[in-house]
Amino acid sequence: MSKPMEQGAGAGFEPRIVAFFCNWCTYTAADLAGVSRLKYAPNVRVIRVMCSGRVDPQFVMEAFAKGADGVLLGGCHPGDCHYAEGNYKTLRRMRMLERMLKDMGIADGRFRLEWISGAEGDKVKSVVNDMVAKVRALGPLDLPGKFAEWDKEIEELEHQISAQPAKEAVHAR
Amino acid sequence: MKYLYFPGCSLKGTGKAYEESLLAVFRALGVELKEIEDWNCCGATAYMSVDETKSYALAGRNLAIAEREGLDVIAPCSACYLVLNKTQKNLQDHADIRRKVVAALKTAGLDYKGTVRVRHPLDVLINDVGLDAIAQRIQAPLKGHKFAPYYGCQIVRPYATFDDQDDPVTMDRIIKAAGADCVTYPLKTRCCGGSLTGTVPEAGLRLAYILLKEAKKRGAEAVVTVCPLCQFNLDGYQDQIARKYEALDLPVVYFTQILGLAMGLPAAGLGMQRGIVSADAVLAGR
Amino acid sequence: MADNNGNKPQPIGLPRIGFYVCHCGSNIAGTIDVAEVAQFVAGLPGVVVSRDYKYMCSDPGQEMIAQDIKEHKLDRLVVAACSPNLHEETFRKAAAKGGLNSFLFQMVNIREHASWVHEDKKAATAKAKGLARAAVYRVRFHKPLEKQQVPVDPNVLVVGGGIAGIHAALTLANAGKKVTLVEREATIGGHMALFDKTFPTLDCAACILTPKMSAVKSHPNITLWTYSEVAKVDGYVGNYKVTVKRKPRYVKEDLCVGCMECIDACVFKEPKFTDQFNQGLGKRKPVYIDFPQATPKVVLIDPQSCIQLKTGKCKKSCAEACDRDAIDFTQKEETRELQVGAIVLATGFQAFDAKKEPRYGYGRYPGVYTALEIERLVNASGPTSGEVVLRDGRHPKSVGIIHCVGSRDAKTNKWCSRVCCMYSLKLAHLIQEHSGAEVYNFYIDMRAPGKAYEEFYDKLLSEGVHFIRGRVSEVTDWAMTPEEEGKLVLRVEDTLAGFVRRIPVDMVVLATGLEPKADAQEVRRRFNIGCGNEGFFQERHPKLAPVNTFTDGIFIAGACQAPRDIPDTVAQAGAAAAEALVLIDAGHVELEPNTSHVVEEECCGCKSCVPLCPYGAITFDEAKKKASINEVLCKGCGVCAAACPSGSIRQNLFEDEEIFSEIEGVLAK
Amino acid sequence: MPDKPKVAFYWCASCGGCEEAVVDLAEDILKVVEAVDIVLWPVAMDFKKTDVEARPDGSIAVAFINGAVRTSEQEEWARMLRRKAQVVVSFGACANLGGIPALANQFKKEDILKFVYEDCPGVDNPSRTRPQTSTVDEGRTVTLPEIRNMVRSLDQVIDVDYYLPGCPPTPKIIMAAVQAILAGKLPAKGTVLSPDIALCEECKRKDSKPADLSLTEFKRPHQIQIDPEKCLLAQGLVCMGPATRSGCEALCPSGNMPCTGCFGPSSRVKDQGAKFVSSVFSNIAPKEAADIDKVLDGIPDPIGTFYRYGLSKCILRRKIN
Repeated sequence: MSKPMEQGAGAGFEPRIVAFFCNWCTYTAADLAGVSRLKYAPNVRVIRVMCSGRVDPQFVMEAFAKGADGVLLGGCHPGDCHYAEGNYKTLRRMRMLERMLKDMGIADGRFRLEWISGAEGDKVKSVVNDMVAKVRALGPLDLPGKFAEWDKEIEELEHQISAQPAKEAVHAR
Repeated sequence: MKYLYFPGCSLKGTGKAYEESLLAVFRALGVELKEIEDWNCCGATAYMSVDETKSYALAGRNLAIAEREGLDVIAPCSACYLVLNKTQKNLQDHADIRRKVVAALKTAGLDYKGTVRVRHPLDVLINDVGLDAIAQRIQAPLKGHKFAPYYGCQIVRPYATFDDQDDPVTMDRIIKAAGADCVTYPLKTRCCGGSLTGTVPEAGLRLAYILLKEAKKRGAEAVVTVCPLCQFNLDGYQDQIARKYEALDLPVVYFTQILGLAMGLPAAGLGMQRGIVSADAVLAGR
Repeated sequence: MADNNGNKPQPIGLPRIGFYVCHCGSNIAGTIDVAEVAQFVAGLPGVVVSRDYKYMCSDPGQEMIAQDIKEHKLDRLVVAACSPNLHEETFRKAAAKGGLNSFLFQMVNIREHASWVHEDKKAATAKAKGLARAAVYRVRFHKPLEKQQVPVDPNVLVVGGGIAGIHAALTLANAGKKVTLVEREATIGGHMALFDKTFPTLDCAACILTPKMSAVKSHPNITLWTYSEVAKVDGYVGNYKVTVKRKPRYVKEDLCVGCMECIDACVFKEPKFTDQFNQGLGKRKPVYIDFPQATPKVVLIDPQSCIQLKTGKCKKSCAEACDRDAIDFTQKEETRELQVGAIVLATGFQAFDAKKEPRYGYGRYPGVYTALEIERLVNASGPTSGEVVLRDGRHPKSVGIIHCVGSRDAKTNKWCSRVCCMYSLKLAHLIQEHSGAEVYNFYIDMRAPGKAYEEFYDKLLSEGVHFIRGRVSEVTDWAMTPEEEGKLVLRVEDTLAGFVRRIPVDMVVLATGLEPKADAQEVRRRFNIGCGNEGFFQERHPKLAPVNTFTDGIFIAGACQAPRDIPDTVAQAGAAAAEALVLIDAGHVELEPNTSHVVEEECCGCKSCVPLCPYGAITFDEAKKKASINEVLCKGCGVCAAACPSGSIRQNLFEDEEIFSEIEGVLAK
Repeated sequence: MPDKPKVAFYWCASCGGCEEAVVDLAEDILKVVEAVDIVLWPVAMDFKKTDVEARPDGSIAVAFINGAVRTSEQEEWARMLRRKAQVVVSFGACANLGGIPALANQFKKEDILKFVYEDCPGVDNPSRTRPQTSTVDEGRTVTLPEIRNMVRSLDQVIDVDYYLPGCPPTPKIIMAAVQAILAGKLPAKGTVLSPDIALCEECKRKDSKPADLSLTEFKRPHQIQIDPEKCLLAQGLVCMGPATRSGCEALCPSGNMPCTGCFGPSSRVKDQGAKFVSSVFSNIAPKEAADIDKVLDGIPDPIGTFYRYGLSKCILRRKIN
């Protein structure tokens, strides 16, 4: 998508979205979207897991912490999991994670769980486009930038101290 | 069972017989109908093609008033039924229309959340009251009578909420419950001529003629309908049809009248005398 | 300052990574600047070799990898090309050829996930770089792994006894494999057994099918279980355990010889029950056989209509008539278990229910028929012995065939059912031949793409059959003119002539489309395979793996995968059988090593993981008070690794560090 | 005779419990005092900042620092001790993970100050006076430390060599650590000085835990009569034991209360709260979103529950606003 809509964000903000797709349904659907030459926004980077149940809430948080503006998790439809019920386990823990993310100030819409079957290449397209548009409207999250910003207050003191001449130039280690 | 009742203009005018028979039948079945307070035009008529938003607001006002009561609305007239349902659906599906209509309603001190269900009497009779309950109330079955069930275009299209679009059967089931027979009538949902009779009379008359002729040919002694506009059209133009094509003298009655008769309610209370074509054939033997 | 992330595991050793990006002709290189990607990756830590090449999957491409591994002492390999579902194995082999463990490799999907789905070259290139960097970061943590080898059970299960299942079973049996063919109905033959002739050759369906049916019955390598259904499937590729329910037919299959004396002797003198095989056009008795060539040729008793089975009060004249004492009113449903290495699913289709299209009047006008009903009517062994006669006994003088009923229709089924044009031509020919009636075909487009199909259409044109291009809007018995009296009138816009026509006929035939079986969803869940949006079974790849599914060892053939005609079905059944043979004759399967394991000294024994495993692979060792994972049973979903609250379960190829570094890689700036 | 090794104790944002824990060494403390020379211990002994400043860099053998870091003064002390000490031990949950003070990371500094100095019931401050970092009074400038925008663990401010977990660390692990240090038998830098295995390992209730919990409801300790023998998770209580390092000998479960996670996660886990959620909620009973939500409603304060001690070390670090 070459036409960014600046809404609540700096001009030309391109959301960075990390997606975890299960191998059997959603990853396959993304392959199908490719084979069908569907066109969608290039903002999503897919990480392949065998089952959405492999996705640890830590991965979602880590993706945000490393700079993702959104995290998309794709699994098989309920009842269709290649591993019988992996997606129910995903759903349960991600429902709780959603609450925690909200409490931590990560807006609704930055994390999304979608069921996309291997035949739904078009759904990959519509979900990605929709999510990119919504995250674009939310603006950058930029946690690495925020972490650096937060730590400025302690770096000042560090600089002050290191500016003073050391009492003795011996450092045991 | 209690419902709100939206009569619309027809049931207070040309469709008086529909209102009389509907109220009588529902009362006898123990279903309470409460007329919506201070209702206004449903928004049908030409309004829709002039200004959609105003038309939705007009319909929306009725819905907003109804919503305060928290009951399903029964709209017996096909046009009212369609417009109210269409408004309801478009308010639900299109946020921009909803915004405009809600804003308009606000100026009149009203609000609409979108919770009202608009129902057709056929839907209520079949799905809420039930054929079993109806069968228990049948005291004077119309044995040997044969009718052509005619649904018209509006109650099944475009929304087929309670019956099939191409081959509706709910009224057939009620006529059969009344002890009468239905002729096979493939023209169930074809155009009655409707408003064409006012603008292109020859086309309108022809359509009405086809419906009546076919019903008669198939042995029906009356056309039974659900729509005051169809009833008016098929009943009121029979003299012109007679002049142009042939005399048919086929009564056109409401399904509620048929059901009322079978339930043993007095004919006068069902508006049986109101038709232009005499309904004596239907009343034969009672 | 310490990393917020606590103890960060270190990558193994000092990596020497080789990176290769594929042009895939212009498939990738047309959208992604592959040279830029290669240059970018060359600058990443640990990357020793970084190249782009026209076709990485070609022999020279693979050879280049193997050479580089040796020459540059590479210990990690990353290839950015197409989907790993397509070529992961190829490059794993290339790695092995260079002497590198196959799993010290990571594939990057920049074709299906980037070049094919994006138009903006800059953005697509940036995406490719990010994905490549993620793989480079990740591959540092890869460990050498070995595939586990598991022997394959040489026996095969074929589900469905239509022409697809019959052909697959015979092919496998002829190759010396033991096959069990399970069929839900009382006889095999499927839809093909209902047909009179087959297009375009007009050869008799029974004449070509029945020899194959009896071959199934008599084949020493085939066990035929009709009137049976698969209830449960456990296990994995090469080692499936299948539970089959065998319904009681109240006749001992091994004793009955199909003499049918019992049918004659039944207390019902006349057949009075609906004969499903003949599409309800004929009648049968409670004890019956579907058709003379039914296989196995064994009668069965319908418990819904048999007096003995319903009330226990019948004089059982059928049993008396049987000199082999084959009739057994006490039969019960039996459950059998099978061990097989591979499964071929050939469960077929169902015809669209014409009642769902009320405007065509099926069920309302007796003169309206479905195509399958006509197949029986024109069939010499059908209910009218091949005479085309209406339900009211009249002989039709004119017949209208409506194409695309339940096909190519947004309201019902969107797809083209592929066979209706051709079978409508066949039925037009047969009706004309059997009755001399005028036949009208109402079609949207005439589709005849097959060997000798267009020629068959030409033949019909020359036979005087009428073709009207237009979708019929309704079938009605309302006569507008005296000529229409007593007829069924088809109203249609003739799109070639440009006006609306009313065609009065005596008989209407609805060319109903093919759709997935009503229980296709249940069945595919039972076998753990997928369905497309329309409900047909999903193949692994629409072009390159048309009979494979996403579950290894389960193959699909015939119209359960999509509507198709007999020649295509037979070809596909052969292909499915061949794929099953490939699997079996290899003798063993290699399981993906992406299994999970518990690190014993780290496990506190909280059992959180135990209930999560759908395969019972995780057990709690009561002596050690630790969980442990049976790696043969583990299928590698990783749900336990995600859930272990102390991080003591690792999933090979999907270890935490691998995924964390991948996250870092896609997001690094 | 060589000097005894010099040891410093310091406290940052803490409750004093960690100091109590040192005193709880009881008679063992005498052995410690005998073996070392204490050069700083604000809670017990009178040393001035200048005394420590005057010492050469690297001259203190070990500095034990407890408490989270919230003010500029705590930061200054931490940095100074880092310079002066050869080994810094992060002591207790607050220093390691942010601890209870880190729950403040759910709120903005301004909101906290406003509540404390203005809105808190019982505050009588009509002029809305707030402490200032710098005030000139009769020509003299009086300064107060600055409150930072967020609460940090010690290792988010200075380099830390070892961690003693717990709220507070138990005498047993303190003693083991001290002995290891004195004997010079130290593990790899960055090690948490308690067993790297989860708490269930040493919990007496372990055997009573059924494999399949399939919880349909979560309860809080005051809502039920807690069975003293049975696994607390199995009783529907949020017991963080499976996601928490051992070493405390399951003190809380032994006292009939669920583990709240003060020892922090194992070395394999980045985020204790996220990992606990992943384990326990994967296997709750319902399958439909609405039913799942009903079960989740049993945990009204997820952050306070799953990050009771660890919010500074949550991957997200604090509430983003």
